[in-house]
Amino acid sequence: MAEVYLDHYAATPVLAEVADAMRPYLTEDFGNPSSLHQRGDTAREALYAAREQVAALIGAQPEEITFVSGGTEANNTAVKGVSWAARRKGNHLVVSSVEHFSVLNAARTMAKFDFEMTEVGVDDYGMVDPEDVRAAIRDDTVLVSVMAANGEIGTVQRTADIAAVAREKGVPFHTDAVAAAGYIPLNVTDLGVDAMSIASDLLYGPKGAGALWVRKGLRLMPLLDGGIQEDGRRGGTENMPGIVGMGKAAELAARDLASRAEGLTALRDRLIKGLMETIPRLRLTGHPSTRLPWNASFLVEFIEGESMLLFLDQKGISVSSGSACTSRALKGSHVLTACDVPAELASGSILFSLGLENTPEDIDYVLESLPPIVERLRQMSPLYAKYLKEGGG
Amino acid sequence: MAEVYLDHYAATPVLAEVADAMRPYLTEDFGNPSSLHQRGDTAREALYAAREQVAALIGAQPEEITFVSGGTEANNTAVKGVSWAARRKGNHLVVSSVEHFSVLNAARTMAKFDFEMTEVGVDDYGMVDPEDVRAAIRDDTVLVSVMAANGEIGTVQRTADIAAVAREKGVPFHTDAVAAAGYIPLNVTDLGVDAMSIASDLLYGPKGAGALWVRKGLRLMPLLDGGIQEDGRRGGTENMPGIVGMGKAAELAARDLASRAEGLTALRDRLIKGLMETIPRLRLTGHPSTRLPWNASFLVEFIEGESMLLFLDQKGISVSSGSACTSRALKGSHVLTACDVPAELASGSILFSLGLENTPEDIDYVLESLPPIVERLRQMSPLYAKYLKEGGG
Amino acid sequence: MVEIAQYSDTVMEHFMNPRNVGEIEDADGVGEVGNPVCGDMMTFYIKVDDGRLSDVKFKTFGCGAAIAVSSMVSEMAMGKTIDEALKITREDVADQLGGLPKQKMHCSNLGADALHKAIQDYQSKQKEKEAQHG
Amino acid sequence: MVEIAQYSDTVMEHFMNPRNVGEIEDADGVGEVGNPVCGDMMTFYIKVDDGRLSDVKFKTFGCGAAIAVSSMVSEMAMGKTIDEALKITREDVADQLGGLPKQKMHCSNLGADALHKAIQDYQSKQKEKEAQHG
Ligand SMILES: Cc1ncc(COP(=O)(O)O)c(C=O)c1O
Ligand SMILES: Cc1ncc(COP(=O)(O)O)c(C=O)c1O
Repeated sequence: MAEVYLDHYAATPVLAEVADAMRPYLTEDFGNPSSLHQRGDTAREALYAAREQVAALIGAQPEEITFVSGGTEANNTAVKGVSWAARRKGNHLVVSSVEHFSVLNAARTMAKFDFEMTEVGVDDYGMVDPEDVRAAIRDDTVLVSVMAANGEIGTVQRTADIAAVAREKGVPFHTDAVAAAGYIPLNVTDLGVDAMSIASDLLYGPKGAGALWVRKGLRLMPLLDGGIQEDGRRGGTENMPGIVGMGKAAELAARDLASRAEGLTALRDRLIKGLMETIPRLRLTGHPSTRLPWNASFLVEFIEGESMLLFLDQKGISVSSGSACTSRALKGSHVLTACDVPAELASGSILFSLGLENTPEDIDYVLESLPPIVERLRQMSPLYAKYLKEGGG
Repeated sequence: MAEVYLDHYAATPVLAEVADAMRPYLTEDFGNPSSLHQRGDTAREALYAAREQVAALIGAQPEEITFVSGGTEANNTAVKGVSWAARRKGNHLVVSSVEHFSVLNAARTMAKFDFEMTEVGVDDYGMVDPEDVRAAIRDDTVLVSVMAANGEIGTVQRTADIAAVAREKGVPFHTDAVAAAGYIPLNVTDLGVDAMSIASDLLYGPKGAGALWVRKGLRLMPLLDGGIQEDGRRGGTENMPGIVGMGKAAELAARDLASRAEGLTALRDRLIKGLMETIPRLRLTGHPSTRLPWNASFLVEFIEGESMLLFLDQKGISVSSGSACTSRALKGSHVLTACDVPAELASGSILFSLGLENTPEDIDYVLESLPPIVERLRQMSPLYAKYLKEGGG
Repeated sequence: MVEIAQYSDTVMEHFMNPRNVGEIEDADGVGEVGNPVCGDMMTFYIKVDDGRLSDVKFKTFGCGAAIAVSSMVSEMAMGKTIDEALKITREDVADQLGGLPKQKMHCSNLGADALHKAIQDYQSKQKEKEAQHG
Repeated sequence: MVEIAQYSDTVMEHFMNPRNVGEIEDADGVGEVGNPVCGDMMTFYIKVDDGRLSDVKFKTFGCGAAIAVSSMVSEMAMGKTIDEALKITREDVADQLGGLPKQKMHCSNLGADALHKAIQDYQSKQKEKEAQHG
């Protein structure tokens, strides 16, 4: 059976070069960077090299990188850490309504304490208007957090413009770049942001590693108290194999950014064009042009996402969906809701997240496989029957 | 040059079987356990298997295991998570004064909010008296946390007795078993504890993975908000290679517990006896008999720890020290202070942490190498000169 | 903790090859449950001959479990007497499918409900007829 | 962020082979700084001939940096005039050692301080003598 993996937003394979870089840090070079002997030296040097590699991807200083366990911890550290550290200054947060749950729920947790949060809405493409952020900022706002790009619908935000508004208002600005880093150019200085989250696993690095960049001077209360690793910003023995892998993955992502983006964009556009032409009543979600190179996300009317996924899986095609039935949350995607997608349409969401190993043949296989599946499910669907009776089609 | 690694408390090498188990989860089997396709199935099964392996090590139910990024996160989640969840019931914590900083500083962070903490002291061996815990518990106490064993001095606590006191008082009891798990039998039911932290890296598993066991029914506010991974107790894409590695390491630790403990104890006692016989004015720290199989920790009078470490490193021997000069904290070990060790003595701390690959020859090499180093440093030491002048020696 | 569910082989088989998909133009009873906003919607159609369900068809909008449940319910009901069909419970459906993941149990409810609703529709139509002819 | 420090080759060389370790029985000046509670203690002994340090010795309790600093200071001071020796600064010592990790800079302070204290001890003894003889 063909195997076409198009769920890179859920997981990427570790690149061979990355796995090779990690291997010694599991076995021979297993030292702890805090140790004072030679094994410690080796680990310490590797840790610093990884810090440089990650910093280079986003134009930051190595000293400003804190290694954490993933995108979720980076976001929680940013949102909660900055809030708690600033709680004598104010207690209001601004986030967008399309943030990943690791930002959104972190802010909601703060709201269970003495903080308030404002969720800034988006347009139908999932775009945040910087002026809405301006309007949401109050005198007691201590943090604005708006993601660089949304992984579910692909929309790339106007990060520099939003950062400029926050800066003008004197409020620190964090951006969740987990879905964006490695795919669009991100330079923390050019963007004018104060904190940025990135994760290893979207960069073809190992799961279990991430990084929070924080501009020097921005105060942070650590989420993980313990030893004085990471300059006191995060306790715990460093995940050396993971960090080394993330470093290597970041280095490769920086080196190949342009060519990766170009290749993925071509595949993405082939897929979008092909599906839009062959499947009636299909809608693209997210912004039509300002979108991540790897993201092709749709709503298929009259049918439900999980059933599409299962049929595609039988054809060897791996994708995901924001439908309630693919998550244990029993609620549809908050991102689609924020984009004003009606709930019955949101059920039919399907996300193709393209990756480095994908080929035009993979895309063509999807273009061949999906339309009959959609047709079959529509033939089963009472909604489609109604639509036809009401004169559609 | 000989290489004798005796710093397993800082880092262990990943066992070959563990590295082999992890490898596929970096590359071929890179799926995300939340995915609904076949790659997701593979990951989901591996995740569950690891949960069973870790649960088996401590006699727990797999459903009650939450995978986290390490011992530090497990401890922070326990201390902060239980406290925040119980904050309407009370706001007092009890911890021992020899806890790892990931418990102690987490409790101190809670004390910056509306919590109070009581530190229960220890005797000169670092032992907590259960009656002291009883005396510290108040009506508003929401958590007692006392470690199963201390890694720095090796003392194994009377965990079951302390747990019984907490249970009698109706207060949840957490134990940090990071230093103990895999070396002494730990069964959460027999011990009567409510929560337990363990880490992968002390089990010859990979760094970057740990687990918090929490008895069903004990409420916890997640530290990492995000997706509903780990049954809503910890967001973030699961660190699959790390978790699979930890699972395998736990399985091997459970299988070989008795033989490992026996082998390590023999080496430990050979080292302790040998050094006590050849180095005058040497003191064993921690309990002489109720101690971890892998721990041989000492105070060497009149000299400082770091300088011993450096000379030993030149001989190919890797160890660590709780001296201020080996940490960036510029403060000596709080554990030794709690054991009433005077500061000038604490400077001379040295910790041999033995591991599975150590041999009697390794021990003999240390017994041969350390005494001349001590002698040499003492000859340089003004404290030793004074001691001799005052009629010592 | 409940690991994210996997479907049994029977569920997958029914999902891939659902029995009795379709509509019955001159159905004796029709039952519709759920709505697209909740992510699941099922319509059941029945024909009744001599107090037995001589034909059962369905259309379903929903996840894999919803489709498999519909198929299984249609198969279980086919040929049964009204009374027997009314006795098909949610649990029966789940059992026949070799179990359903916990978070999908509501789908088995929907299936039995839709069938029962179609039967009730048939019964109330019968009553109307009897009233007219009686 | 400062990564945990590593010592320069010069520091390690002086640490492994410290120069001028010992005491001078009939020292002209003795200077002691630090104390064991802080983890570092140094005692410097000097002999002065014709206004020059004709011998310098030390004993040190402390970390690798403390020992290397003591050794380097003793070497730098040896043969210097009193005035020259008093001009040896903390920075000079660190520089001569090829730099010291940030958190170890206080050790270089101690070394220069101990030397200067020994010189001051010598000078105040000289004053006493002069007072007696003068
Ligand atoms: C935008 C965004 N932020 C944060 C995360 C969380 O990252 P992780 O699952 O690695 O913790 C994700 C995960 O997909 C994401 O897409
Ligand atoms: C007793 C104890 N608890 C917790 C920890 C923290 O574990 P980690 O460094 O894996 O986060 C350690 C680390 O050595 C420990 O010894």
